[in-house]
Amino acid sequence: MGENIFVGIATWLRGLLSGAGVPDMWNDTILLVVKLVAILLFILVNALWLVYMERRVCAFMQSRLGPIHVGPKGLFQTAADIGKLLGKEIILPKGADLLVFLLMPVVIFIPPLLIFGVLPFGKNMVAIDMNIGVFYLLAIASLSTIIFWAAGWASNNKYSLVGGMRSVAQMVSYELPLILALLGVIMITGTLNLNTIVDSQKSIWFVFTQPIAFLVYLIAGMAETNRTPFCLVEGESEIIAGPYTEYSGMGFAMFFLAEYANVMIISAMCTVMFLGGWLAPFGLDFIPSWLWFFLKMYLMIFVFMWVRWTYPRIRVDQLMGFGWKVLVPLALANIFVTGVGMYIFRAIGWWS
Amino acid sequence: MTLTLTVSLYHYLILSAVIFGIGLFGVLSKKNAIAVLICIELMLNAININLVAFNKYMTPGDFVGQLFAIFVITVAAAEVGVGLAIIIAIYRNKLSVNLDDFDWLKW
Amino acid sequence: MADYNIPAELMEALKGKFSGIEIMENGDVIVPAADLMAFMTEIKENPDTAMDFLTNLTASDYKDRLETVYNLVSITHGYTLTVKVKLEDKENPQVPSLCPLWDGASWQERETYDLMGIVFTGYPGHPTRILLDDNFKGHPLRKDYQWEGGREA
Amino acid sequence: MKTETYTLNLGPQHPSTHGVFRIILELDGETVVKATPVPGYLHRGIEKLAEARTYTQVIPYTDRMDYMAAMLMNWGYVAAVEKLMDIEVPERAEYVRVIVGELSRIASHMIATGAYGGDIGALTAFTYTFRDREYVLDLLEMVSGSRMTFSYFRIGGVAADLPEEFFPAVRKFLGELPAMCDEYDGLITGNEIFQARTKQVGIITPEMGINYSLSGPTLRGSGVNYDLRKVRPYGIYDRFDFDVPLGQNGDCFDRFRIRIDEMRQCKRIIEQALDQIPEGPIMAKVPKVIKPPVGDAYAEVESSKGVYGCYVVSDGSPKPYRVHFRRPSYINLGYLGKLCEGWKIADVIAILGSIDIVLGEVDC
Amino acid sequence: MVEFALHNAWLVPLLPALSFVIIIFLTKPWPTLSGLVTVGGMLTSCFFASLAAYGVFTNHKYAEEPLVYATRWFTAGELNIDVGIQLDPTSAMMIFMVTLVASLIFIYATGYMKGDPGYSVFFSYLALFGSSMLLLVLSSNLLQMFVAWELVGLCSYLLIGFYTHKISAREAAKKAFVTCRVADFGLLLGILSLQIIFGTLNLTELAEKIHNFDQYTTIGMMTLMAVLVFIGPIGKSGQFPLHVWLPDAMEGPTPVSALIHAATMVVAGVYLVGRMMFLFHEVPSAMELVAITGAFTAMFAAAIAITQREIKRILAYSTVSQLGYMMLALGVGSLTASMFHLWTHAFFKALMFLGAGSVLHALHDRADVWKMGGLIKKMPITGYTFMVGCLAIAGVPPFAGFWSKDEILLAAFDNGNYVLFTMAAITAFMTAFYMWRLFFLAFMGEEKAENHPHESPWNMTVPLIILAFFATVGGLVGTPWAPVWGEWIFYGHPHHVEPNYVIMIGSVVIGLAGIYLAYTLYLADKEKARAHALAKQFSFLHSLSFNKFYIDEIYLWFNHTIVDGSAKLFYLFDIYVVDGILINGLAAFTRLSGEGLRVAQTGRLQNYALVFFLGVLALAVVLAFTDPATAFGLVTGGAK
Amino acid sequence: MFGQGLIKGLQITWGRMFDKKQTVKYPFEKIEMFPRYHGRFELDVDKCIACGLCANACPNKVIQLEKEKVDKKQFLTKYIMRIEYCLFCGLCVEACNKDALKFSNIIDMNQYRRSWVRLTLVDRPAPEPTETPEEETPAKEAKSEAAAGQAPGKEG
Amino acid sequence: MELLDSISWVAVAFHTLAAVAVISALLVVFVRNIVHAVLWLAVFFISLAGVFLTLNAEFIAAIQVIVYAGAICIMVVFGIMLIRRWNMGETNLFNSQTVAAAGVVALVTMLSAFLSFKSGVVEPAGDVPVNQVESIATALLTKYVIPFEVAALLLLVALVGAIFLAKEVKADDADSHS
Repeated sequence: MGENIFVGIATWLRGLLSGAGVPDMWNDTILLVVKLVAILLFILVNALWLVYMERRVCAFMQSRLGPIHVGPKGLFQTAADIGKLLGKEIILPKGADLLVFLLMPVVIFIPPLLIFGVLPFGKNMVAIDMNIGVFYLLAIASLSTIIFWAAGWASNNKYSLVGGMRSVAQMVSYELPLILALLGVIMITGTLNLNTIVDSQKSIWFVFTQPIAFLVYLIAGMAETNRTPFCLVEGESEIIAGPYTEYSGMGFAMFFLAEYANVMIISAMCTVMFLGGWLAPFGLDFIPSWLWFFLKMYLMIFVFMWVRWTYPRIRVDQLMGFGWKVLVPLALANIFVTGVGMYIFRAIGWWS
Repeated sequence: MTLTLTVSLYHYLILSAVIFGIGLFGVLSKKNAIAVLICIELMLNAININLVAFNKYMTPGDFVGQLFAIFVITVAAAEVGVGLAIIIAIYRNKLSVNLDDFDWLKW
Repeated sequence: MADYNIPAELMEALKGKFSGIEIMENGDVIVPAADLMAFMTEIKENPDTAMDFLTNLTASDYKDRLETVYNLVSITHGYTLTVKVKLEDKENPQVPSLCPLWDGASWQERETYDLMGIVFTGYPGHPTRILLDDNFKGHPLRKDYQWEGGREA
Repeated sequence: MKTETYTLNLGPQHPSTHGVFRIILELDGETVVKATPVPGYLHRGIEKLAEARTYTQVIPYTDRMDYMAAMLMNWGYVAAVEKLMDIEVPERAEYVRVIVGELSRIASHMIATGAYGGDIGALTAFTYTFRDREYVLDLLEMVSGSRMTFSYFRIGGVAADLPEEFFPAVRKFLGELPAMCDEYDGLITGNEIFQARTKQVGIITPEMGINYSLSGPTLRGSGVNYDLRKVRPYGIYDRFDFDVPLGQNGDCFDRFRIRIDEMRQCKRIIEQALDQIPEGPIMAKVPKVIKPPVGDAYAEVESSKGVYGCYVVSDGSPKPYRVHFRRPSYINLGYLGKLCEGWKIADVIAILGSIDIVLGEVDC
Repeated sequence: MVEFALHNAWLVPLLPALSFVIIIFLTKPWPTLSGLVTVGGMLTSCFFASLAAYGVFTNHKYAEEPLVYATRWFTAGELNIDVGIQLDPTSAMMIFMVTLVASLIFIYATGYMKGDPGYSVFFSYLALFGSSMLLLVLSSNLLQMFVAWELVGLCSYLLIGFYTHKISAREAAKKAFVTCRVADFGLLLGILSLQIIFGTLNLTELAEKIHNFDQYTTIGMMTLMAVLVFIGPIGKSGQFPLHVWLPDAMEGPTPVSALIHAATMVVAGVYLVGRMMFLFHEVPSAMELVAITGAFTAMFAAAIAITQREIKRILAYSTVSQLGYMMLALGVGSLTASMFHLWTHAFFKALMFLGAGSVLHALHDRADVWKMGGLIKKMPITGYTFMVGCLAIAGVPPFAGFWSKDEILLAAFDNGNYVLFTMAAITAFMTAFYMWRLFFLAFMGEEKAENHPHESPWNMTVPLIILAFFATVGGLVGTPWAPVWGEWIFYGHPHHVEPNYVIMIGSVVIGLAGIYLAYTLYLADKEKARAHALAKQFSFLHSLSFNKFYIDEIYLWFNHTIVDGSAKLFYLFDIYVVDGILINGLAAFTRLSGEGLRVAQTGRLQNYALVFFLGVLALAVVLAFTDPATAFGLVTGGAK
Repeated sequence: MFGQGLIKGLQITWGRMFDKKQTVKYPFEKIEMFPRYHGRFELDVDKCIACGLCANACPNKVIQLEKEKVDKKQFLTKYIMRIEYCLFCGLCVEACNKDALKFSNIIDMNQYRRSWVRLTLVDRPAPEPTETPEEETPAKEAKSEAAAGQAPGKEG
Repeated sequence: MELLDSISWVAVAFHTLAAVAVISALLVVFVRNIVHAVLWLAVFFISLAGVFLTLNAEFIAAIQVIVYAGAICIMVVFGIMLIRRWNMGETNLFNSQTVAAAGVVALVTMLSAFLSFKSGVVEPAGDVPVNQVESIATALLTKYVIPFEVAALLLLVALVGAIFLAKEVKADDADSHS
């Protein structure tokens, strides 16, 4: 019933516009803009909610209650926090590179926004259906590295710079296993299109056929989003807040929200690549596909939080060693096994 | 007046030429070795534009241009890696990356 | 409470070796500043005593003298020993540093210098203030120290 | 890669220096070339303050040194004055002292455990230990009326007898303590990431430990069996049967693990004390105004951080002529600079946490 | 299933390779798991191999035209290189034999290497070794075969030098590697010239083309190529004079020795010559070279083996000798006999090596046979299985060795070359003698008090029993009365040899005579007085044999005197003539002229680039605004 | 070995998620303090004889009391505790012979200004002689206009 | 409206992106802070990826972003961080031959622009196939396998070379060299 709510809205809007005599080209453009704005709103609202969720999950795991005062069950706590942060002074450190310093909190939101454009949220629900979706996704995701670094560098603070350099080293190193882990899935599906990848999981999710890849992806994803046990970039017991040390007020909030946007992206990608995207398991079709997508995405986000509030932080040389000496070979082995498996299965004829 | 905003091969070629020129200017006139390295990247990118543009306008079917662009990108990556390593190695000895200081090519 | 003092015969032997030392009735030893280093080396290196652990190092300010106090422990034998050095010169008190023997003396000597103003000669580098600010004037644990200020009126 | 070193000022306001404490790090990349600890930001001059107070009035100030284990801080001072005056403490008071002292030690070790987890990045462990520490503090509050700064000991005994409801409560807590320790073990000690962070990091050899006058878990982590309660039992510790956990490698992991093991030993001691505690007075016969004879005394107790000693000089007046405290944290900290050299920034935090300092005690 | 195995024979080398990868990347920290992975991989491989062998041997068409699966590997210009597998009875037999023997050795190694710190690494090497050998066997073209050949060489290097803490092991590994590399150079030259002349390296295509080689090249060139190709096997199979590395290779762990000497590395050479029979067959002189080399090596090595004292060294020289036999068989044109001996030899030699390993294991690496004795009482399984091996190698019917050796003798006799035949017969006598000498000294006689032998664990004895079984009945597939073997493995066309009872009985007599001589010298005579007396009497011959005919010393002398001497000569020439006159003189001239040009040189890269681009600009202008022909003239003219 | 500890940790946190929560919703829910709790001070003026033992016992000179002599009895006119300096050690309560000074269970003593925490327990004029004073101002609210105390010379 | 209809989006996109690319390239050369230059370089790379998109070369565009913006910029940044010792504001200066270089460059640019312009309007020879990745992959692994392998080797060599060059020189070695 709710299956086509969003598709319906889009069709209605399109009809409305063409009824008003808008040419097709402009019609497409306006619709695209509407979709992107909707996605931006979606990210922001979700990030707000995720901050609250993180605090509650964390509190529950620590035998606490967490925020309870603002709104029912403390639901509006983050909104209140944002309100407070908006009212705060943005402190400009002495000797900082002001242009870069002020620009980076704004720019940090661009990659997540660009990525959500190609994610299939549900059946027929994707803003831009891109042929090389996975590749595009990875390309954009690699951009945020330099933003983190620039934020750290521009602060003119040694802690920020150390954090920035750490973020660069960490994100570049873990991009490799991330990509290699996805290669297994891409080999099986033979496509880079996210919709097709989801479609090809109709019979079985790739988490079952590619468990190693899933694991590698999960770990690398945690590292890419700078979350515990890989939160060296902002490891507060070592370098205070890493690149964000000097940011105050809304600048800090932007980074904070962007972190959650990144978590969403990694989880959403995980959903698409390994958990069958918007496909309903056990034939539970009466729940709309987009709801399934969000359910799985939140499940993944919960796993991220769960891990974060359980594990300690790894050290920087161990982080590098783990990435290069364990994850990359594991991902390569997975590719090899996948290839051999594909060949054997084809030879036996169990799979074509 | 009618605004004719079109694209054709020569647009790309001119863009490429301009970027190549900017890169070349940087290569010839920057003091900092890393800046020179960056400008070489500009030049390589200009070449990539040419390759991909020719690919589309000349031989869209068989991807020769795109393939070549991929190789250029590979070479660029290798070049930056080695180039930076050399610069760092020199920096260790000379404590400078100012190209004017590097006149050891003179015998 | 059990007694952990060094057996009397060992003390006698020490007394024989260092004529300048003075043994109190409760077992404490008073050593002249000149003999301190040799005495400490002896009781540390001698396997019979083996005073390998410098527990405590402090000083107190008496009317006529400053006095440094060293509390030593032998982890091997379980003995304890208190060594005191009397410094008559209150203006410029100097006592040999024990840093060459125990690295653990380093911070304690710095603290003593900082608060009591006793200079430890032979300390690697000059002992610097550790608890107080580098620009602080005076040594507050001296009895003659006066500080202006305090709780608000 | 040979790069320039640079200086990083860790503290005095830094989340994991456990207070206002500063380390000046000379770094080559992430590797520490030289570390210079700078204490003193919390110096209050307790030794000087004591000279203007009566002997009893000094007790509240000792609370403020190691506020994580204030009972033990009281004990050291009180023991020194008692030694000076040659006071025999009543049996029951001794047992009460042991019980509250060991409870205090448990509380302190819980903080150390949790805070160390927090240093390594496992914040949940921090809240778990704090949650469990609350039980201990409840018990101590029941006895003394305060949650942290108890001022419970008096020269010649303790301030008040144990209340009736204390006994079932402490037994209930001791019954739960092993499960708590197992939970810390499961969450922190057993965690592979934690082990990777702490094993073979910041190794203190037994020789260096003794040479630097380290004490407490910091020294016992290196395998040196130096626990005053066993070596020179003060009070009535010779009546209890307990083990001294020792480490083998002297690394951060051993120092950390010992604390959890010590909590289990504390349980044994308290249980025995509860079984043996006799009826009787809790204060010795002490004059109203305490005027010890002229002389000096040095007494040591084993606090949760190490050997805590107190040196008292009396001139016969009601006020102590000179008081000096040998604070274990301060002396343990003296080795930090050497210990950090060659490790990464993150290891500095791990090493500092494993020494378990309290800045109130360091700066006194 | 058989069909699947036939069409997917590439799985056979792949599975060990896979276990190699798994060990290296995953299971390295868990030794037991690594062992299991390797053994499991090889057993699975053995399963597929036996299925494939079964498939090949039940369908007679594969004997005529091999089953080839190949795909294009790469293309470079004219050069097309395939990669693929070729299954015919020869390779099917080989993969079956290799996987079987290797599985047994791997199982044995799980017991033998227990507790070694490098357990996982050792098994990964073993797996890679097995994989490369199988790849070599299955190769459908020479280049692929060469790659596998080199891989085998690399693995042997790694395995022989496995005990890196032992200097002798490192030296032995280096020796093996260098010696083989010398030989491989010849092989590579041969392969290259084959490619150049015939334009292909596929075995089937090559066979066809070589059959009509007159269209491509001359007989002289063919001879050269055959000799070049033969150099490779000389090195790899330890033929004289490049046999020196093989006895030293005993420094590796015993399973490695067994693997190298029984089933894999050393027979690779024989196998290669067998595979290239079409080449050698066209060149009679090359055939003779092969035969003579083989016969000489056989006798030479046997003569050395007589006097050696170390148990593994005796076995090593015996291997060299037996390989000589195989070469001899090939040289006289009998692929059947050669491969048959290869097959039986694999079993009994693996058996004996593993038995020797078991002995060493029990005696804690005390290797001198004179210091052993009476072991059979304490180690019955090892002892009796070893005896089976000795019976087989001595040529006592009905054990496996008898049939294959008999076939070789017969082939040599039929070929009409009686000198070779005599040499082979003498070798057979010596073989029986030295093997039984070893047996009597080590296993019979009095027990030595200082030894405390004990039977090895089950995972070491079970392979021994299985191998003993094969060493007993393995030869029955090729008896002269039921020549099943000859039906399948042959070159050209299968020929049925009539049983020649004279030779048969003669060889039995020779063998028994050798055994008897050993018995009288070493068992019946408790004091071994006669043996010592004999050694004293022929002390020159004894020391010659004991010191391995001073081959190693000759090599050393050659290196030190000839090579270094000539190098010194060249050095002097270089210093005085080349440097003095040519270089410095020219340099002086150049420097003088350079001084003049130096002014133009700023040393700044950007300056040069600027000038360079000016030149480019000028050229571009010229090229752009003139037509190409005149532009060319302008540019070249400008240069003048 | 590898991974076991990681999974164990996840199990523990997962289990804790559904456990009873340890914190309380503070302003709405409060926990009972123990009888000996060192809370806010209470002074039973009737019992107090203004002897000044408490002020003497205090290590930090927190207590300031003023008294007048009325009818040969000490009459307490002013009793101020400068809580901002108080160590809550309980020595004053212990010193009180008449059981007049006590701790209560009240924990809410926080104020917006440092000086506001000052506790004025008694502030009353001295009665006319021969008259028994009736009025009593226990002054539950802290006041800012307290009398300033005299600082002892060299303490901080 | 009509005016707007005559414009193709591709043209608009191209001209915008080209303008961004040229401006950012100029800034790369002319800003005085080398870190800013690198950041502008990233902008340049991304805008060039956009240009590639207008050429229907999605794959190249993605690679451009991954390799250039994601990796090369980072590498350069690392290089700068490793050797910074001076005032950052004065790190991207011109040398003495700037004027001469400007002359040569102007000539080179004008010449090539002129030659480009001579090519005139060229329509695409056909449609670029939709499924590019597969075709590129096939071509790379069949027809161009040797260049592909050589490129792999080149990367390896570069990797090894870079590590060797930038490796820390041992103290005693460094002394003997300097």
